Parts: sequence; C-alpha cells; structure tokens
Amino acid sequence: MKFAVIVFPGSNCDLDMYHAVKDELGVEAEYVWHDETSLEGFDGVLLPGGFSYGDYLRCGAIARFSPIMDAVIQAANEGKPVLGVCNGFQILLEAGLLPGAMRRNKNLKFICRPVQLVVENNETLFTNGYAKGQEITIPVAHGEGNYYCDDDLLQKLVANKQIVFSYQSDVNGSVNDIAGITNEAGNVLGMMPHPERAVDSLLGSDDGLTLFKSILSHWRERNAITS
Amino acid sequence: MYEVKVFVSLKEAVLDPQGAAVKGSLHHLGFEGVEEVRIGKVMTLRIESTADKIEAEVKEMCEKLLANPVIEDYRFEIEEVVSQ
Amino acid sequence: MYEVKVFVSLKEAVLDPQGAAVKGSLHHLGFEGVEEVRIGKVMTLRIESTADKIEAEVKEMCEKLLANPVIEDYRFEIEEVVSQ
Amino acid sequence: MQLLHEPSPQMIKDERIYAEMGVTDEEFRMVENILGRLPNYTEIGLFSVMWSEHCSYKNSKVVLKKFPTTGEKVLQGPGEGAGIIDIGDEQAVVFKIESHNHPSAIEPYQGAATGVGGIIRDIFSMGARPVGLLNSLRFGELETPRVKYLFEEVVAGIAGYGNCIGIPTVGGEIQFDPCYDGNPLVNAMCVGLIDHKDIQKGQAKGVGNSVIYVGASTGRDGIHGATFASEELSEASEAKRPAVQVGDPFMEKLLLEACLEAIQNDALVGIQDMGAAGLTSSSAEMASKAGSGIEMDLDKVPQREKGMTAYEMMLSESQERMLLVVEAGREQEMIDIFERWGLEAVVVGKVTDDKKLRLLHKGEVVADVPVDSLAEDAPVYHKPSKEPAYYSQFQNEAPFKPAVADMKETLAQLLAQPTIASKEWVYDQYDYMVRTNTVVAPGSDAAVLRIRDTEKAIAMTTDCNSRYIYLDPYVGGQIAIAEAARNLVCSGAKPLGVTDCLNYGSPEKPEIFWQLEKSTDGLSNACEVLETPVIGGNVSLYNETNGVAVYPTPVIGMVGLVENVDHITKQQFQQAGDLIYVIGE
Ligand SMILES: Nc1ncnc2c1ncn2[C@@H]1O[C@H](COP(=O)(O)OP(=O)(O)O)[C@@H](O)[C@H]1O
Repeated sequence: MKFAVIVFPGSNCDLDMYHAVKDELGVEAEYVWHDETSLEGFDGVLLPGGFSYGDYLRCGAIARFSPIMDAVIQAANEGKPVLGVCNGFQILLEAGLLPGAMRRNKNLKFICRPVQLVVENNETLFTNGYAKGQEITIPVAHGEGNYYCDDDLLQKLVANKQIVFSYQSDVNGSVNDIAGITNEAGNVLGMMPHPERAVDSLLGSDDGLTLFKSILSHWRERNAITS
Repeated sequence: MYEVKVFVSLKEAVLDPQGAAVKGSLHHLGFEGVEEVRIGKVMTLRIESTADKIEAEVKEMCEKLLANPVIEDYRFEIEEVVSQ
Repeated sequence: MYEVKVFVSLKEAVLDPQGAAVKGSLHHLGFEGVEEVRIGKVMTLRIESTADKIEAEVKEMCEKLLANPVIEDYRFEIEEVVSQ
Repeated sequence: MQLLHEPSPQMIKDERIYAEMGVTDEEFRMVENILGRLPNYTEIGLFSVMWSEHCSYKNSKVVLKKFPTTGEKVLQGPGEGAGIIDIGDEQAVVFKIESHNHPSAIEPYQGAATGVGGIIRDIFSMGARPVGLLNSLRFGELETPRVKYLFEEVVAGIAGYGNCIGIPTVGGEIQFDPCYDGNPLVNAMCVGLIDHKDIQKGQAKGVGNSVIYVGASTGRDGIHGATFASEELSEASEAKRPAVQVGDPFMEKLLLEACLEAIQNDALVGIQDMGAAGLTSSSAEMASKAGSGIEMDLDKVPQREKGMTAYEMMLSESQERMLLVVEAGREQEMIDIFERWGLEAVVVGKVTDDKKLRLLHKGEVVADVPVDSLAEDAPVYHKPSKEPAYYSQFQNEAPFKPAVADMKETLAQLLAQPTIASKEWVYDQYDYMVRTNTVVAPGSDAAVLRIRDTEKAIAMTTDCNSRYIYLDPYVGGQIAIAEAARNLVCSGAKPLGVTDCLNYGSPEKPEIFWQLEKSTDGLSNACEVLETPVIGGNVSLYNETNGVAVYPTPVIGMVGLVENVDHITKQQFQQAGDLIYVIGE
C-alpha cells in the first residue's frame, strides 16, 4: 500500500504523518506538493494538519483551491481512503467532501493536550481495529475545532453512523462532542485529534496507530479479494 | 476602479463565542448597558473591473472564497473610485 | 436602545498578512483585477443608553478594548433603534 | 515629497536632530571624525541604530567580556546569529534567547509574536532546523485588568506564532511581581539541530558576489525599533511612530523551509536575518565580518508602501526578511528555490572590496560609510557603578525565619500564588507536540526532545529567580545558573551550555550598573564551575517605567544532552509504592 501525504504551503504536521505511516506502520509514503495534479499510483490520501496559507481567512479555505484538490476529490469519489486530520479536516469541510463547518473553540483559545475519545463507529475502514465504544487517548492541537452542523444534518450523521469519534467530555464546544466524521460512503474521514501524534508510546500514547493499521488491513483484504 | 466592502458575519443561529467574550469584557469594564455583541469581518477590496461585471464578480468571490455559506452570511457595497 | 457598528482596521502602514493571502488566492481563482485586500473587523453592538452619553461611551469602549490604537484605526456608526 | 523634508547635514548638526535618534553630542562628533564630513540624514540614521545599545552593546560589552565562552564542544560562540555546541555524530545544537520587552508592552500579541519570529530566524539563518521554542515572561501582579490583558495577549501571541509555523513551544517560566507592572518582560528562546556540514556564517565574502534580499517586502513599520528598545518606556514613547510590527508566521514558515533548502546549494556564501535595524545591521555586519564592503541599490528593494525614503528602508524593521550573499553568476539557482516556495528573491547589490556600505537610491549615492565604523567601532562605555543602599541594609538584617503554624494551609497558600501555581493554562495553548519529538512536555523540570534516528535527546530549560538576584546579585546569579543546570540534570541530561538574556533597568544609574556587574560575575563564576560556556545571548536595558527599574532579571536558557532516551526522568511520581528520597542539604 502506498500513501500520499499532501503538502500545502503552511502544512506542518506533514512530517509527523509521513513518519507515522512510513516508520511506525511500515508502508510506503510520499509527499505530494499542493500544485501537482495527479494522485496516480497512490492507494490512500493523507491531508496533514498545520496552518495552510496561515489559516488567514478561514481554516482550510484557501488550500481547498490548490491544484491537487481535484485529484483528492477524484480519489474520494473512486472510494480510496482519504484521511484529513486537523487542518486536513478543515480543508475537507471547505472542499465539501465532508458536511458541516468549523468555528473557533468555545474558549477562544488554542487547545493542545491529550484527550479521551470514544470510538462511536468501528465499522469503518479507519476504525475496524478498535472496539465499539473503546476509549482511546489521542492529542488535539487546534484553535478552530468547534464542529458545527444544524439539527437536520446532525440527525443524518447519526442515522448514517457518520460520527466516528467523539470527545469523552466537552473539549471545544463541538456539536454533540463530535471529534471526527466520515462522508456517507465512509471512505473519507475528517478528525480534529491527531492520530499521527499517537503512534509511539515514548511520546505518550500509541492509540492512533490502530487507525492506520485499520486502513492497511482493509486495503489488504480488498486487494486479496479483487486481485 | 472599484472599492468594494464585503461584510461577512456568522448566521444568526450560530453562536458567536467571540462576541460573547467581548460583551463579558465590556460589562467587566463597567459598560453594563451592552446587551449584545456580534463580531464579523469586513474586507475592503480594490478591484479593476467594469460596471457591467463588477457585481457578478464580487458575488462569485464571496460564494467561492470570502464566506462559508454553511455558517456565514455576506453582503457587499460597491463604490466606483477614481484610480490614483 | 442603540445599534452601534464599530469598524476596526489595521492602520495603513501596518502589514496585513490576511489581506495579502486572500488577494493571492483571488488571483489564483482568476480574479486578476483585485489590486488590494485589507481585512478588518466589524462589531455590531446593541446598547441601552441615552442620546447624550452614547457617543462618549462607544468612544471609550473602542479605546479601552475594541481597538488597539498602536496598530489599528477605528470608526463607528450609531443608530437609534426601538427596543423590541 | 518626503525627501524634501529631510533635514540637511548642517541642520542635523545645528538643531541637534541626531539627539532625537538617541545619538549623544560626543557620538555625533565621533561620526563627523569617521566620515571627515557631516553625515546626511540617512547616514546618521545608520549610525543611530547601529550604535544603539540593542545593536552595539555599548553599555554592556564590559560585563559580557567576563563570560566564559569557549569549550571543547563549542563550535560557535557569541557573535553570530546563535551559538552552536557539538553533540557528537556530526550533529550540533544551536540556541539563543532574545528579548521583545518593549514591543510587547505596547502591543502584547504582536510584540510577543514577532519576538518568537525573530529568534526563530536567528536559528535557521545558521542553517539549523528549529526544533523547540521556550520563553520567559514577567508581569506585574495578576490583579489589574491591564496586567491580565498583557498576560493573556502575550501568551496568545507566542502561541499564535509558534503554533502556526509549526515549531513546538516546549517550556518556559513565568513570574508575577509588582516590579514588572509597567514593564513586562518577554524573552523568547529557540533551539535548533544542525549537521556540522550545514553550518552557515553571516558573511559577505567574495568581491563581485551578489547580495540577495528574500522574504517579505519592506514597509514603514518599526522604524527605529532598535533605538526604541534601548530607551525607557515613557508617555512620550506612546506618541512616537508605532515601533511595533505585525508578524506573518505563514510567510516565515515558507522562508524557513526555503532557507533550509538554499543552504544545501553551494552557491550560497553567507546568510543573515534582518532583525533589529533590518537592512542596516544585516548588510553592515555581513560585510564587516568578511572584511569586505557592500553596495546596494535601494530601488530594487521590494517595498510595501509608496515613496519610501532611503532612511525609511534602511531602518525599517519589517519582519520575515533575510539577506543572502550568493556566488556571482549563480543567482538564478537561489531565486528558483525561493520562487518554488512562493517567495520574492531579488538581487539588490554586490560585495565590494572597499569596506564601505554604499547605498544608491534613484541614481544617487545616499550613504557612503565605512562598514567597520557601523558594526564594530561603536563607543564602549564603562558606566560608574555603586552599591545600592538597599543592599547593605539587607545584608545586615538577621536571616528571616518564617513562622509556619499550619503546614497544610501554608502549602495551599503557596500553591495558589500565580508564580508558583500550575502553568497548564498557559502551555495548553502552545502546540508542544508538533513534529512529534517531545518526550517530556511542559509541566516537568525541563523539556526533552528526542533526536530522530539516534538514541539521543536534548533537554532545555529557562530559569531566573530575579528576587534572589535583587537581594544579592552575585549569589543570585550563581543560583540562576545552578537552577537551570539542576533542571537539566533531573531530566537525565548533562548541561552543555548557556544562552542568557540580561534584562535590567537603566545603566546610567550607578546602582543598576552595579547590579549588572555583580550578577554577571555570579553567572560567570557558576558557568565556569559547571563548565557550561555562554554561547550567545541578548541584552535589554532601560526596563523602567517612570524611573523605577525592574528587578535585575538575567534569564538563563540552558541546553543539555541526554545520551540515551532510556535515561530520561520526569518530575511526576510514577507509581504508588515508589520510595521518596531527599538528597542534598
Ligand atoms: N511561559 C511558559 N511557557 C511554556 N511552559 C511554561 C511556561 N511557564 C511555565 N511553563 C512550564 O511549566 C512548568 C513549571 O514551570 P515553573 O513553575 O517555572 O517550574 P520550575 O520552578 O520547576 O522550573 C515547566 O515545565 C515549564 O516549562
């Protein structure tokens, strides 16, 4: 399996994402520059955290117009796994690949700390290695992770089991403590917490590694069947 | 040359934590009469364009980039100015 | 009851990285005519006060809290509204 | 337009216009002698910033000389953007601390943010990858709205810049005391890692080589920031032209990546950031260090505003800019690297052999000044020193014995002191994990960052108990070094070296100069004993409001090496049943 790690001007968790899949998961990964136009040859797409374009207008608003985004949208439509973390999640929202929007954290401050998450749905390609309801520790680091959706959308998210992770207790004011959601098809995941920062127990937690392992095992299963 | 002001604000239904914080601080400073504060953005653009195109252009800018329709409303004012 | 709009913007000589980024992005989207973008804040306040006091009050709010005169300019508009 | 308003050389002299720039009568005479004529407005501007305390250390040089600065492992001592210490395996650590006190007092968010931005540039201009940020903050008692505002905004500014650029802020310290009420201290430190082969120098070598300007364009912001940083805060400084700049961490992120790419290209001869005194200090220092001269055409300098004068361009402190010297004929290679990162890179001049800084503007020579006179020949003052009355009074008092009736109650009261209480509220706002190397996060004695692909780690801390130093500068100075070293040792590291930021009141006052002398004696002595050379630092004098000085506050930044990540110890109790020992006296 081979992952693309998309690098936007201002991405700063690109290296963490790269090391997580390359060194800890042990699969191929390559940086792909924002102004490229193709994701040929990649089996999965990772949009890392950071501050694309300084997050100067709204987080992710400018990055979503990068040339590479057409290829990301295409990969998503083809059913390839697309994971957006933190700024990556914000970009997926702005690009319309995921529904809803982000607001500033309720306390108006940047929040960086390990938090407890609940795995709400373990039947996605990103979470098949977790147990349903499992509590995991993964850090957050964001200023605008206060997820917003209206009631209609919320009901839809619940009905379709699109809410994959929620905070065990309120962190930033998000509607229903939502920490991560997928698209309807289930192959695009956006989450504010950083699984790539939780892949090595030396740094506190390796609960995030299971997420990357889930993607890999899903891919292996599928390819064993189809190839 | 046009000077365009685009006002972007959170939709009424969306809570404005920043506004709430500013209101709190104003009360703290003794301005008890402040009943509500909402905070928005105002973007001032200078655009080289023509009378027949400017409005559609600005609308497109707003919808594509300047505002996020999921949580924000926008409006704009266009004024023709003499280029220096 | 008064509805007050306070406009806060960076002083002319002060760098506006946000505006620069938005301008770049608009060019990228094909709006080549955009020559300048400056981004400021607009705060909409509802204040219970009286005609003789409101202006001085708003001025004080601006200078104490809403703007930092070292890098920002401000101006405001006051409108009397009927309380609901 | 503006040019017409610039006073003539004769007017500058007759009306003592130089005095407004902080140049003394005696210094003006020195400039006259150096040039053999009267300086014009641009030229006296160059001297005024280069001879300010901030750039020349004219009042502090005598005490800085005392610091031990050499050692087996020191690869670069004071003098360049930052010092460098060998950590084996062809790798080294690069670190430096710097103050941004005055801008932060006026515009706390941007003042603190640009302080962080400036120190980061010092690190990557050496060719190093910045890996960690620390800070040291001082405010008045956390009681008035003003102090709370300063505190919140400074913390937000540090977070805003560091988080956006993606360098973890891993440690710091904060003290609240009435002496800092009108004059908060904001010191920022950056630590970087470098391979020996990548070490850069800020030198303009090779006659005919090109001088290239990269990064943000030049605006009128922050003109005279350096002189401003060397003055007391007073009502009058509020009225001056805003000396505060707005930081652009996104631009700096691009600049950082582009510069680290550029150093891998051997067409790059020298590189230096434009910090205080912007274009003036970077060009004059690079030429002076190389024994060369520089000629620049200011018309080529990217400008953010219309109609800027030579004086304004040379004194602007716009952020996120660097000056490079590049081999003649290979300029395009450099320009291509920067363009790939979306940055402007422009040839603005060339290296000459006449040891002059010559500036052209609109086809005319607007300044022609010997570079050494700017960079090295600033006057050095040894100010008078006098033991303050308060000191002998304290010395004669009997040792204070606190009467503690209720241990529990007293402990609770102590822990409730803002200076002692948990700083989680602060570091919760700092992304201390980005780049995933942070093994020990804020909240312990020192921060520890692993070095990828090795078994090693580096530990870092900032410390200074200014009350001790006020009460006894010599012993207090020793204590500051010892505390920093203890924090490193407790984390499993061997201390390597020190960077310091000397925050004091006005050196014109003999009592303050005495504090500076005595405390640096104490610092020097402790550094010698512990074999932790001082490899760089920064001086911030005139920290006074309405004539009252802050406590002498020499903030110590210390970095140590952990040979193996298995040796790392944290401050927290690890498990129930572990034994607790008290060691020492
Ligand atoms: N301004 C700050 N920025 C980041 N971390 C800080 C700051 N102030 C304090 N800390 C962190 O909080 C912890 C406790 O700090 P401090 O009270 O100074 O402890 P100590 O006296 O043991 O050095 C340390 O880990 C320190 O790095």
